[in-house]
Amino acid sequence: PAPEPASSDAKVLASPVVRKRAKDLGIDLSQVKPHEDGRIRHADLDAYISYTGGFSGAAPARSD
Amino acid sequence: VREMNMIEAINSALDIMLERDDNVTLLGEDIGYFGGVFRCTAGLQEKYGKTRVFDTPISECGIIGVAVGMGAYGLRPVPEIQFADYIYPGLDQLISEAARLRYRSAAEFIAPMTVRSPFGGGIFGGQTHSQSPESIFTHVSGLKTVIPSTPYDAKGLLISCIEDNDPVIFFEPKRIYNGPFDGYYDKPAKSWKGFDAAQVPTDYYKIPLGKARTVREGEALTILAYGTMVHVVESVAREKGVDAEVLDLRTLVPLDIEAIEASVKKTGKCLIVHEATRTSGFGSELSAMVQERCFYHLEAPIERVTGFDTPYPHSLEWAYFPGPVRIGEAIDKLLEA
Amino acid sequence: VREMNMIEAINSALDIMLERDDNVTLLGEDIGYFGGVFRCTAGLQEKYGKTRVFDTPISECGIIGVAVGMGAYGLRPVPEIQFADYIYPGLDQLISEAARLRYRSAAEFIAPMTVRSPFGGGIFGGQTHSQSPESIFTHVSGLKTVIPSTPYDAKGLLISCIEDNDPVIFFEPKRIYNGPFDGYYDKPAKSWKGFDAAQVPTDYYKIPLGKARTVREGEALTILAYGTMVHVVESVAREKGVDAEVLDLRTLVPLDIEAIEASVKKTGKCLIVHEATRTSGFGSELSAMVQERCFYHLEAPIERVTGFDTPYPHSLEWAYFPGPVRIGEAIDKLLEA
Amino acid sequence: EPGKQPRPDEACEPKETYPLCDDLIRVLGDDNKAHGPWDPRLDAETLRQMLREMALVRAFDNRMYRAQRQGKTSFYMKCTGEEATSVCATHALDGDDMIFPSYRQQGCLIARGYELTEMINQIYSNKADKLKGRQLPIMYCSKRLNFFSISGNLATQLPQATGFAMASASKGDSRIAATWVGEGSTAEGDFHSALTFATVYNAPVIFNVINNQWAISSFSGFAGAERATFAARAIGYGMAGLRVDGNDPLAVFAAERWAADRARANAGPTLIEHFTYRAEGHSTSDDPSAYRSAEERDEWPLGDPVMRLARHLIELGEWSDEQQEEMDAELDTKVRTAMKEAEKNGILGHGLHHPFHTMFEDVFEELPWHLEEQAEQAIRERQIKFPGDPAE
Amino acid sequence: EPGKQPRPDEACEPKETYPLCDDLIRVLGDDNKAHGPWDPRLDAETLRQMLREMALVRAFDNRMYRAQRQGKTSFYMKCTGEEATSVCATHALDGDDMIFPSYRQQGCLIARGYELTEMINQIYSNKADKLKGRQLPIMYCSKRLNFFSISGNLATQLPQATGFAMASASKGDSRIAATWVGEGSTAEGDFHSALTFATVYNAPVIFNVINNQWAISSFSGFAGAERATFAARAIGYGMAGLRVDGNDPLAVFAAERWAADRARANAGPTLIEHFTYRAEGHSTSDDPSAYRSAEERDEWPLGDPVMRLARHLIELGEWSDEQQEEMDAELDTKVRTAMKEAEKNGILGHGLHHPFHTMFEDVFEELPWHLEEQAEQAIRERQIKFPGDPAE
Ligand SMILES: Cc1ncc(C[n+]2csc(CCOP(=O)(O)OP(=O)(O)O)c2C)c(N)n1
Ligand SMILES: Cc1ncc(C[n+]2csc(CCOP(=O)(O)OP(=O)(O)O)c2C)c(N)n1
Ligand SMILES: [Mg+2]
Ligand SMILES: [Mg+2]
Ligand SMILES: [Mg+2]
Repeated sequence: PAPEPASSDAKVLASPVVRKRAKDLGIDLSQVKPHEDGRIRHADLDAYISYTGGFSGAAPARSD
Repeated sequence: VREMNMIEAINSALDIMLERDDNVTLLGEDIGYFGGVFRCTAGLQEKYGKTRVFDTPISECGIIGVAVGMGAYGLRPVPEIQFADYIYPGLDQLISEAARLRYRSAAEFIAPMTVRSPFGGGIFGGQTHSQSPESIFTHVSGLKTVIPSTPYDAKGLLISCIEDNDPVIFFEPKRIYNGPFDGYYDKPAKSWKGFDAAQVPTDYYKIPLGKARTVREGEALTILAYGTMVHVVESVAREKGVDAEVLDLRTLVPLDIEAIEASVKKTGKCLIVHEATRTSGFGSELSAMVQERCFYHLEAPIERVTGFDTPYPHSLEWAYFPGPVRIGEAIDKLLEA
Repeated sequence: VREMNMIEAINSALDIMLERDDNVTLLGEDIGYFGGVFRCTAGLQEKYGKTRVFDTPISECGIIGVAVGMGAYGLRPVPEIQFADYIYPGLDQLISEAARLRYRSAAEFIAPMTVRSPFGGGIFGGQTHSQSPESIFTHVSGLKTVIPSTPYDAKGLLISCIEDNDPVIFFEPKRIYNGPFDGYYDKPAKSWKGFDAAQVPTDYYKIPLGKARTVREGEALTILAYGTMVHVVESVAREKGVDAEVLDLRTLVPLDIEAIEASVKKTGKCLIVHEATRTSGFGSELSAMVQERCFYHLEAPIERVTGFDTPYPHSLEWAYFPGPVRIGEAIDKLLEA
Repeated sequence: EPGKQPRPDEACEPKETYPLCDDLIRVLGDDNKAHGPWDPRLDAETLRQMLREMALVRAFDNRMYRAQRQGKTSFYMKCTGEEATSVCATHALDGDDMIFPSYRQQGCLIARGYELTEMINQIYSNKADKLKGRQLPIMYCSKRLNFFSISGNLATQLPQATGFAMASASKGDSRIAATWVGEGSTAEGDFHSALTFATVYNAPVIFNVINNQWAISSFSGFAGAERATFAARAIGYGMAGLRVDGNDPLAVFAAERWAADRARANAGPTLIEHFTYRAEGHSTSDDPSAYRSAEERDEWPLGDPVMRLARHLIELGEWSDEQQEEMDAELDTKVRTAMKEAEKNGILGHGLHHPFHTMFEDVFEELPWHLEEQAEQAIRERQIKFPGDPAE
Repeated sequence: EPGKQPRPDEACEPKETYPLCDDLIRVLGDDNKAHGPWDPRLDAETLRQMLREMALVRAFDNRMYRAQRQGKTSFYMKCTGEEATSVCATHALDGDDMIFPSYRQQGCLIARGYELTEMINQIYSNKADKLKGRQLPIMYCSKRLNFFSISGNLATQLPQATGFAMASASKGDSRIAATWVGEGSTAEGDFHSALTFATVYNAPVIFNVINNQWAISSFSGFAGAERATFAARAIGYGMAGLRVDGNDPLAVFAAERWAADRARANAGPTLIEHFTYRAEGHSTSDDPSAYRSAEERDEWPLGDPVMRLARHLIELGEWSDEQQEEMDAELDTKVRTAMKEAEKNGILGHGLHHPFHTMFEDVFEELPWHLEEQAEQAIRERQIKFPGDPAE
């Protein structure tokens, strides 16, 4: 079943690989704005990274 | 309400069903005059007579086979297999016949039997008195698999099984017949005395099949268990002071997927515990389902804590048993992830 | 090298092993004079005589039981169970005896038998000629489970099984005895003619147990399959033009976890396909293991495509069979995730 | 020799039957007359009825065999030469006695008046098949006619019949159970369990062992026939045993009736070996020329039971060759009519099957969530594969 | 009556043995003398040897029973009263004949000279237990002594013995197989499979059915004893059958030797019912007073086999009460010495078990990766639980 949209206090939805990447990058996923279905994808992480001007060089953008 | 251990609770369920329904019939090795090697049927032959409660030849194939025929007549047989380890000679009758009968006859004939059998280790029973073969049965379409963890549940679930019109295998965790077990084999054994779950109504009541029980609520992780392991898991969680949500599955098929899904989505972490051999144990199905349904909520790999992929060794049974150390390690791993 | 279908390849493996090792002995219902209902043992009794290749009474318990005793004497028996659906009466001898003998005797006695049995559906065999019970066997410690998908593999794996000193269950996917099957039951059946995997050396060779075969390499997702489903999966992947890596597991226990782990870590996505009933099918173990070992590489939920949790229905068998549509859907889902 | 076998009382000690386990109960002689104490003294009407049913089974088998060859179904099994062992045995039972058949007892159903169209619907697995296409052809089931669901797994019906009989006895009911099993299948452990339980509880059950001398390609010796008869198995359990010429309709009737009376009188179970011959291949998947000589069939040991009964009736002046011919033609028409009727409901693999959702029903009494999910999947797949076709 | 049973030739037709299936072969009379054609005419030395071994079994059982009560192990099973059925039967076999025992055949091992310390190590599951603590106490195994691994699953040894015998015959070897099974366990399907295979292939195997009249709490009637003897099961298969007084050491020896000679001469399998009595409870987990009267044991049907043989030797002038007493004392000391020896290697649950890694060995010939992983887990757990203790 498709993941339902996250409500405000809901847990972060993300695939393990996204979680891993965020962790490696030291990013707190709850700060990342999810995709409209509530799930955080690589693209959302990329957006967050470029927004924060962080580690975009170290972590090349990926597509899902 | 009366304080009962699990044996008494099972006896009470059987007694009530024999009383309420003339078609309920008990059969098995040593269950009649003697009342069963674990005394679950004590006194019932005396009360209901030899056609309702009877000893059988030592043939598990015969026991389950005649139960199919009795069901075809209209009885509601409750065969006992003395130990789960000895169910294999009866598997063809259970799998190819009892479980398939409704389907292949388009419901003209049914096999409304409840096969009771003590299972699990921790009693120095050696490899042929300790097995936990439940996952084999969960793979058989047409069979239900039920496992209680307390006297209260044992009675209510067993009554539901007997009234159910499908064949059910009801595995009784023999390690906790006489008292709950926290996994410390080196501490004195506890009896059911004083436990809430040993307060059992003397009358008829049912616990629906397919509904899990929330043993304790928590936020940090979800632990799925059944039978003896419910108690071990609970005590480890208590001891470690972990905010674990513990679900006692009670029925493996059909599974209470809703309860599982809700809990794992809440906690984001899941530990599955069973005593059976790891490979293709029921934990693998649970893990697969949780992963399929809660994937994006998972914050750490689902962990399985199980018995090892060896026969249950007599003298090293506590090395085999998935006890507090093994469970504790897995909890730590999940919390640290 | 000669072009062989899977029946001929199996026959060749048996022939070679009968020739090389006087202790190799074949037994089973109708396997002797007649050569087996699928002809896998055709001509072998004539060649090796009635003590090496013989017909048995219709008793699967007896067949496996005497094979245990023959093993204790020093023979290397290769019992055939006519259909996997009929193995249940022999399960006690297989599970409680053959699989446990080495362990319980501390290796004084062994059961070096290879139980051959055709399994799987898609031949309008109805519910008792179509089952895929492999996951039951994978749960039994002490048993190996092997399933070939081509004539070449069938011969090489079967020789390894016969030489192996542990009991092995060798399931032969009967749907592909005569030719590979792409899942389109409504297209004309193919024979093995012209397929590389049907080029079988006439001499002795072995394929090691516990090693998977990479059917095709790919980057987009990993598909795990065995037996008939390898071909269906391969053809769906080809048809859809998907860059899938397909692994043919060949041995379920012991599993080639390295190959699986490497592939899933590479692709980040995993689909598991088998024909057996879903709940507690071997797919659940695969899913659990992949999840445990590749968790942080997973980009999407591991998908299982399986048979349904019903008996195999005679007239609706193609609705039951996990064919191209079901597999295609799952692939799409994984790619879109 | 026909007529020479003693007939002990139905309530006798099992021991008195033991000589009969090594003998062969026969009634019809070469003179086409009935002989001896086992002559059931049936009236001509009953005899003609049995003859008709046996002939109907024969006609049905022939047509259905051809239907399979024509691709109308996947599988068929004839009982040619063994018709008496089911038809005449069923006549000796009461209508509400429960039958636990093996797969070669179409004669039991026909003797109980089952509709041919119902049988053919099942064989075609079509949309009118009351088993919803789930079972292999010929794996019938009729609760109404007290005919238990046929299993593909050999010999499992024996303990089941025993259990039914035990249940009936425990309820003080007069219904008995009768079960059929091939001689090859007696090697299964279920046979032993059944006989053990039946003796221990003195269950009112009849075990019919159909010794047609072949189990697929294996001669009956592989089930132990070279050392003892199958009837003799009874001796080991202290059970009554009879061995009967299975191609002698009167002897079959008489033996079965003896056992039924015995069971109903609470005098215990009986094992009956019906010595007969499988005149055809094992099934449509089998070619017997690979393992037995053509002459064997031609000699047709024991003679054709249909013809033996016909000749007996003729000898009695109650039948004629012309009537026989007429009947055969009539029965063949009857079968063909039923086939046409059934074909309206479809043949195997031609679309007229049960809706997909039925595949998920009756696994359990109620559909659990996981089967509901799977049913949706199956229906969706169908719509993907056949977008136009209304799946259900 | 002792001495009155005819003794057919070992190579006779099975039929000639059938009267013996309903009789009871006895040699020792109330006069303590040997009578009739079944008298094996053993020399005094052999008789004393058998006496000694039976007494040793008795002494061993008594001590081990107490050891269990003292918490030195989890479980024990005595064979009191049944000593002759294992000891004397084993004497009738060749040393390289293969024994497929059930769990009450400690007498076979003792008759083959198995070291008591080895037995006790197994019972204590200690670090010297050659089965590495894996098996329940008394589930011995000795390939050296041609004693197959004991299974907890009843009756499985019967087809296995048949298979061994078939293999031996197919190799032209003179070794035969002998197997033991309780009368209650004969109800399992394996019994039937074994007898069927044995007749079909004429396997050189002896089936010893130990009818000690009880199966845990169930009287032998629940295995069918009220309708036929267990020896009579042989008749159903056309196999030779003998029924012997299992408490008569000479009769047991004679019957077993007859069957062994028969098997070795390729004249086929034999089923021997040893009629005896389980004088004690089923096991240390059992209290027989819950299901049978105390008097029954006191009457000890058939008499104590040890005393019967002792009295016979005394009658022959080859033994005396004093010698008997001396021997008993000596054997008890022997057992106690062995116990002390074994206790050095540990008792159950007191640390002196096998290293944890052994738990993962012998599941397969080679340790696969998943068991290696699990072994590491087990050893790590041990170190966590007992940080000081060297795990291995
Ligand atoms: C448990 C089991 N084992 C094997 C088979 C395969 N099989 C089907 S029919 C048959 C032969 C049975 O022979 P017999 O019992 O003599 O019956 P007949 O066909 O002669 O009527 C066999 C081996 C099966 N259906 N079930
Ligand atoms: C297949 C199987 N079913 C049940 C049991 C449980 N069980 C152990 S011993 C026993 C009684 C056996 O009685 P019998 O065969 O007469 O042997 P005895 O104990 O008298 O020597 C039973 C039922 C078992 N071990 N295996
Ligand atoms: Mg091998
Ligand atoms: Mg036959
Ligand atoms: Mg006994």
